[in-house]
Amino acid sequence: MRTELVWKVGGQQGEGIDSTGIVFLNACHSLGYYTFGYRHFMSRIKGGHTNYQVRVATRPVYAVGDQTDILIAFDQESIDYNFWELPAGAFVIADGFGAKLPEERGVTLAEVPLTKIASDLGNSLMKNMVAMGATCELTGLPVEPFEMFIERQFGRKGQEVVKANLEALDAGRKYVRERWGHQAHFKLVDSGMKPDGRLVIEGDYAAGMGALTAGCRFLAAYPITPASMIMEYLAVHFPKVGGVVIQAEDEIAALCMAIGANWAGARAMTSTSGPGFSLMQEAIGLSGLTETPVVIVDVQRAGPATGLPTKHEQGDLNEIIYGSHGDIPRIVIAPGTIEECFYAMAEAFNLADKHQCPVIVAMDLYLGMSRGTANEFDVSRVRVDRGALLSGPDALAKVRGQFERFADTPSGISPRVLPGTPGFIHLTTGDEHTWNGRITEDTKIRKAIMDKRLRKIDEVDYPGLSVRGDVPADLVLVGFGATTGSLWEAADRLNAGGTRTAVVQLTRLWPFPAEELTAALDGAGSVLVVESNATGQLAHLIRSRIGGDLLPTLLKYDGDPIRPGEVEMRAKEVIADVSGARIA
Amino acid sequence: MRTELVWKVGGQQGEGIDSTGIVFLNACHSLGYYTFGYRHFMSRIKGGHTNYQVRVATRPVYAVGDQTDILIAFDQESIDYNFWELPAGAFVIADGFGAKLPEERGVTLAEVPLTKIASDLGNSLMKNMVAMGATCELTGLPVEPFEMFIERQFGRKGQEVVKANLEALDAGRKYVRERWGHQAHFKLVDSGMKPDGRLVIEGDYAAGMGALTAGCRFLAAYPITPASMIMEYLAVHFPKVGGVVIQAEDEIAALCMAIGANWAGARAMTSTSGPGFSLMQEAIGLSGLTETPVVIVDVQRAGPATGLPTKHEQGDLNEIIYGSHGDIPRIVIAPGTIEECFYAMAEAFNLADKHQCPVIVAMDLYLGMSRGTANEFDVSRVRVDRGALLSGPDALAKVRGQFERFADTPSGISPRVLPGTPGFIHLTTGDEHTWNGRITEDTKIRKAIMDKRLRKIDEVDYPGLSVRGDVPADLVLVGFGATTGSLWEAADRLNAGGTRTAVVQLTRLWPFPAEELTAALDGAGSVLVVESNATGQLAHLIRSRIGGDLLPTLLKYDGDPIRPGEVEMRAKEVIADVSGARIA
Amino acid sequence: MSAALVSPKSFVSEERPTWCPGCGDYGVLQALQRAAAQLGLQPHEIAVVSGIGCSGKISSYFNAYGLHVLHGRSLPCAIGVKMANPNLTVIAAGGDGDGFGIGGNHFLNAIRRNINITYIVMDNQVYGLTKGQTSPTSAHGFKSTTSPAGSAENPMHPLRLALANGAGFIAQGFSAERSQLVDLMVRAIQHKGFSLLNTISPCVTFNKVNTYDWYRERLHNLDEDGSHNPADRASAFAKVMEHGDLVRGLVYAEEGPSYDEFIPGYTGGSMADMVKRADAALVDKLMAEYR
Amino acid sequence: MSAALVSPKSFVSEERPTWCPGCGDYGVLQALQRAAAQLGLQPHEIAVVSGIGCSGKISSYFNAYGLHVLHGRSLPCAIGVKMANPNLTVIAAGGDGDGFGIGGNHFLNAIRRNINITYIVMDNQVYGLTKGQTSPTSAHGFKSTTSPAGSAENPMHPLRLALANGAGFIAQGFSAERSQLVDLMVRAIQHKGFSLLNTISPCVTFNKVNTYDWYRERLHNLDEDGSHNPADRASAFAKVMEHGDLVRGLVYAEEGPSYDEFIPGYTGGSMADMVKRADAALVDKLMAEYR
Ligand SMILES: Cc1ncc(C[n+]2csc(CCOP(=O)(O)OP(=O)(O)O)c2C)c(N)n1
Ligand SMILES: Cc1ncc(C[n+]2csc(CCOP(=O)(O)OP(=O)(O)O)c2C)c(N)n1
Ligand code: SF4
Ligand code: SF4
Ligand SMILES: [Mg+2]
Ligand SMILES: [Mg+2]
Repeated sequence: MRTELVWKVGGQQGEGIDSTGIVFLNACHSLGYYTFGYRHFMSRIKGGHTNYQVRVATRPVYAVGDQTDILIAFDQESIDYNFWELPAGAFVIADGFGAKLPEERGVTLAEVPLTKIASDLGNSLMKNMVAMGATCELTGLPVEPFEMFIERQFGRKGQEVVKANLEALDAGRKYVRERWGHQAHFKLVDSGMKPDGRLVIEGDYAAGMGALTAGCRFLAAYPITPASMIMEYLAVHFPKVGGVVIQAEDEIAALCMAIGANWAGARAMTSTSGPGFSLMQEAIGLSGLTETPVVIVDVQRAGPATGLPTKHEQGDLNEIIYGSHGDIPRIVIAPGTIEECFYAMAEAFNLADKHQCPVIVAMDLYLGMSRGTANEFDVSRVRVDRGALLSGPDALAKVRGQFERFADTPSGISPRVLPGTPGFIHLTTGDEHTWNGRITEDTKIRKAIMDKRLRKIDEVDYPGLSVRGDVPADLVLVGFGATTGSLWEAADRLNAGGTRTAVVQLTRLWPFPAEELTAALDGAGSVLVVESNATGQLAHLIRSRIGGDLLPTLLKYDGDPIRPGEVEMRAKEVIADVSGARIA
Repeated sequence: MRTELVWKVGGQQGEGIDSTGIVFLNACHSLGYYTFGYRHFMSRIKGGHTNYQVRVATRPVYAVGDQTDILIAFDQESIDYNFWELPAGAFVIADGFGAKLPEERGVTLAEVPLTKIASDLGNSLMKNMVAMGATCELTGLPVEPFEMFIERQFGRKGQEVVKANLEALDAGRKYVRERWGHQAHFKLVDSGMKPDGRLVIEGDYAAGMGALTAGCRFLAAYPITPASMIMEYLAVHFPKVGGVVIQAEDEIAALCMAIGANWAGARAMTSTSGPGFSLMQEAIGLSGLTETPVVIVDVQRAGPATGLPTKHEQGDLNEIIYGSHGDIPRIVIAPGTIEECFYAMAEAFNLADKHQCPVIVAMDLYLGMSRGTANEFDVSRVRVDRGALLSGPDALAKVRGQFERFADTPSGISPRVLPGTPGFIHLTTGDEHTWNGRITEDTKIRKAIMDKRLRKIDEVDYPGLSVRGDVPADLVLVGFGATTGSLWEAADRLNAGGTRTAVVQLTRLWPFPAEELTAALDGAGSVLVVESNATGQLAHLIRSRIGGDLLPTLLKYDGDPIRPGEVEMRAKEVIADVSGARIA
Repeated sequence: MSAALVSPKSFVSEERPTWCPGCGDYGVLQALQRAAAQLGLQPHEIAVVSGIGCSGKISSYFNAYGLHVLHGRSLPCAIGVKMANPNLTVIAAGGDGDGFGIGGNHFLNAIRRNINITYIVMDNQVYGLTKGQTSPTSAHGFKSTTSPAGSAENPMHPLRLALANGAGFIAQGFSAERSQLVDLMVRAIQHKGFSLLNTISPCVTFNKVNTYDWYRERLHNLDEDGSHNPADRASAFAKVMEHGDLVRGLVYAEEGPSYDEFIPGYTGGSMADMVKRADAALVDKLMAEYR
Repeated sequence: MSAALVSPKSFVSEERPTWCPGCGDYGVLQALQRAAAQLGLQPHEIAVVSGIGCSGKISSYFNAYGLHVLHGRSLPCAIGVKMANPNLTVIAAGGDGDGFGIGGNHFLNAIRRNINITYIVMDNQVYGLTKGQTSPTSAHGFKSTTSPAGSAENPMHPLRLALANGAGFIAQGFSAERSQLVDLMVRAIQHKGFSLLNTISPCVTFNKVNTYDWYRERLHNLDEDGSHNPADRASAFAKVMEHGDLVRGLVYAEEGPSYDEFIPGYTGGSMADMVKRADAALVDKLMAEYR
């Protein structure tokens, strides 16, 4: 009996492959298992291979599986494309007859006429239900959750449809049972848990929910994969709370609208991916210079240019840290799990309000579009702190007559009064300006106010690192974003193999937590920086801030997320002092 | 008798202050002196203080003077604004009567009714000529060049105008001679040279001339200070060679046009400053991914956002190196003198053609708008190398039928055939693509072609550093761009004071010349990085590439260029191990 | 605070304009000050969101909450301001380069969006602040530093574009025709939805062709043209064409529903007041979808 | 090389389209292949410069030199291509989002510039490649993932905008009316100067409102409308308005001088041939100004 299973469904785009994956994932969730689902898709609408991998386990999982145990293949391409990740003992359920395995490797080919069975029952679309039935049979999972799904989904279409689907489910089970019996090695132990207190949700949706919870009421954005889901989420849910989504004409407008809305007192944001983020560079500087809070989510995808629009990467890091001309204060935070997306997003608004500067939430496709188990979000952990925003008669009375919007203060943070308030009229300008906001070219003021602005982020109350495991360690794995899950898992395996391994997740990338990182790496036997880009952007950022040699890296930039096994393998090389990854 | 003089004219914008400065500078040039002129102006059209400082010397000068010997002040503001840089012994020629010096410090106030004298002679505008006459008297400079200027400038307006101006010149001399006699301490030694073989020109114009000389025939740009002069130069001169300037609707369009023109086979470029450069980030990635050459000049000004639009800074460095999402090959070069602008620009096109990637020429306001002496440009030093561009029947015949536009090669550089060529049809796409340019999402090809692209800049035939002085040295000054001139001069003084000082000018900022720099710094007693920005962008770039501690810095970001004396002072602190500059 | 009585002076800021003497922008500023007073607005009730250019400095000189943004971006910023606090009277302002050059697309989309803001363009057919380059409204053949042989491009037609893209209020004023300009401003601000007021505002320093006199001789006053029907879009288009855009007065006006009327749940109140942690019950409901 | 005989097939690339079965873009591609053949062009004489979207993939499927750029940027890239090599027939192509959304300003300015390129927009009133969001030409009230309660914006009017900003050739085709579309393409390419061919190209996957049938019932054929005068801009504007943009055929055509005629010294030859070091004598003359 297993405590973990990796299941995948593959076929042509437009055939409902992801919804099939999600049905399976949801069912496992409802049975109390932990889940993680990753969607592989292409930048086209219909046709072309797509697949959805679901990991199911009795302990939390935060990464794609290294291998797939059961593959439901609706076409030969799905077999060919995914065969490399099928270990000996894996099971391929191929639709119809005539499929071929590329090589003999102890993988079972189970030909099941999924479509035909469905068609015979009245509707070829029910092939997904046949596949579910087959899956239940192989894994020993109960059929109830699937039956409930059928009731919920098709109930309004009439009992006939429900019945047909139930039959399809059953037919799949029967077909497999008769031919391959109970495949005991796929049998999952009972989770022993209820799904209570847990959700299954995508990172983008969690981020959207976090924003809404934190009082954000305005999003302006331009559609782009893999960030559109945030926009789409808020477009549905903002009306419940008086919020507005504007689909801007481009990303420049989107960010400018968000800046305008923040200036007027809203909590406002934009969300985008690389190409749009590049377009936002000038306006990021506007937020920085005018000390207008704004929250920008960059759900990174594989660049450069249009690149691989539906593939994962963490290649915007350089631009996130260093983009925009001139020097501005900025804060960059990076959630690593779906659950963290919710809290990071909520806290981003506090940071923006407190430090009056752009806050960039660095996400990535792997994090934003993956659906997985998260603990229910604890609203009480979300605080709303608007920082030095003066409002209400008492607070205003104190400063009336002597208010300077950009007043010099020890912290660099200047109290803010919102437009519309009687008696506090001031100018906010993207030209350099005086303490009260008037355009100036005075060299002394320029230097002093630049220092003031940069000083604002000397102290940022957001954790720089999250360290898992004890340091000093034999090996420290360093990463950020969705890669974190793979690091944790690799660390577990390495620890199990006797290498004391700790994981340092950089939760705040700017201001860079140099001291904390130096401390965490102090005394480490080896260090490995893991990131999804080609030039070691994180490794170089680290070097620029803590010095020393460039740390060994694992760089992956082929569009696929980094898997735990790859980390483990590279870590072993590093420990053995074999370096080899390309560093530019 | 002096070998050097610093002269400045100040007044209200719109009064012809810069042209007065340029007349003086040109005259000194024609007398065989070396010159350097710096223009201080504000972001408005009429009114507000402006000044033009001219250094005149018998040896080459590449920086503004620390102090001003003679100030021609057309108003009290010019005295007040510039008084701090007047040493004891300096001379202020103030227009009219009633001017005041802010404090007693051995500065002579010479009240000369410049405007009145000019008006009495028929036209108050001739006050500038009166000032020139006064200057001649103080410095012992011959009046001939000014007389020649008058003939040339006003000849076509008739002899009456010429005569009046000559009288104004003479009246200025006389007025000063009668009251202050020959002020021997301003007397310049005869230069002993003719201006032969030398020019006086602004860096922007030199860059424009370099582009034209190298075969560039297309510039698309959007007006912006301090880059507009490049555009304006080529708008005037391109018609002579069949070139075209397009004023684009914005900087995104400008760069895209230049990319399109390069793709079609032209040498094409764009020029901009910070705000426009930020807008170009996405399209820079397009050039990088599609391997389409393009040359981008960023004449940096003080940011962030609109910032100080008419002031100097080197604050775009981070974005120049790290901007655009995803990983691309790029080359960044940085001329440090006006002369270098010409050659760097010309070579930029070779680099772009050879490496088929964006080449960014990092300039700055101080370099682009300063007018100074340069050796005549040597056309024979300009080569045109189009790299792996296949043309002509023989070259094409060799590859016909097996041509792959993005073929994998050891150098990473793939031969290029231009659109319009029969038989070589191919696609160039900003999506990831195969060796022959077809859109792909194949993970193996993606990795391989990304490696190929990045490999293209493993070897770049452009000097990484220019080292002046012997290393190892007691002190190494490190900088780039226009700052170089101040470093050289500070080094001369430090050397004269017994500190063996070398200057490392980074002429190529990317790919970063890590090995050369490490070698140049090896054994140095102290190192000082000098740059015009607030966060030490260069110092951190260096650290990210060569490790070690963050090097001591001199950071200036008040809009004024870094002067030699400031470098000298900070260098002495560093040698004495006093550090203090703010580093974020 | 009880509302103070306002006069045009209430809208004069502490800062003295740095425009060249004679610049058309003075007239626009003064007209706006008079219009604001006429509308009985208090300075704090107004937000002026301006772009970069000589014209963009208007937010420095008009006494109200001012947001001086990036070149070309006044409209999206203004839209953000208005949506976040609809109680503010929001004026976006800038130059012809700012609005129809780099900012052209925002202009088209602000029209489509029909949010209740007023857009005042100070059109001098030249780039002033950058020292006299050709602008999108410069005439074909206009000579400047960037087009020494004359502009090879045809000019942009802002009024026609606004008509084409469905703007509900379109007018053109002339800086030197102050009382008409004030009147147009008042009406533009009163108009519910997006209003465009293109204002001929001569640049006396860099545009030696399109001078006050040049305009005076040519501008056709629509407000006195009995044959002009500002309620008919197609005929307004023909009229503007007929006069080669050289018109002043109301071009077109028709009030339609504005953007926010189609936003479900939009409260019409300030979003600053909505910044609080969402109710646990609501979040619970949101989470239910993912349980 | 002697010119080979061309047929529509000459323009079929090795790559099979990945558009959804039934997508309007197939028809546009085929029409372009036929038009190119009809014009007797060789594949290597054409450059197709396309933006990002389903439509933007046309440069992959049309056998010619292809440049597939960024979202919204086909026009400026195409302008660069054409200016650098005027011997190429340059077709810019993309979607309604690409061209009128993010790229709207380039559209306005390409019109003004009147460079001899043809712009083919595949207008499906939706964002296809990003899975069905509202586009700038989506109707008011159009429901999509980004406007679940219906779009609050009014649609963009590309034909009217082109008329307003002075375009010399404006037409609208329909993917399903192949022979008219071919004819319009031929004329658009032949037109000297900038030509806009907006093409109704239904998205069968994400736009369930504006379907083939929907258009078939509504599109008014201008080519058969005796009362339509494609030489009169103002009346063409009225005509397009009258039919709510739902027209097909030639909207307006009038040849005027094109951009390059105003560029002093422009040779009309390929700039690739001009890449050589400038004559020392010339540079000497340039330097003379600074001696
Ligand atoms: C992105 C960007 N590009 C260019 C500039 C430079 N710039 C400042 S103002 C201006 C044009 C001003 O013209 P217009 O908008 O007509 O205003 P005017 O000065 O004529 O009132 C330009 C090009 C800039 N600030 N930002
Ligand atoms: C700067 C940028 N923003 C957003 C995107 C994402 N994107 C790709 S295609 C597209 C819209 C496609 O719509 P349209 O232009 O109408 O073409 P269609 O797919 O409908 O043919 C968008 C928003 C992008 N690639 N680049
Ligand atoms: S340059 Fe022109 S637009 Fe600018 S302030 Fe002067 S007159 Fe006005
Ligand atoms: S999604 Fe729509 S536009 Fe895209 S290929 Fe499919 S039918 Fe065509
Ligand atoms: Mg203007
Ligand atoms: Mg579309």
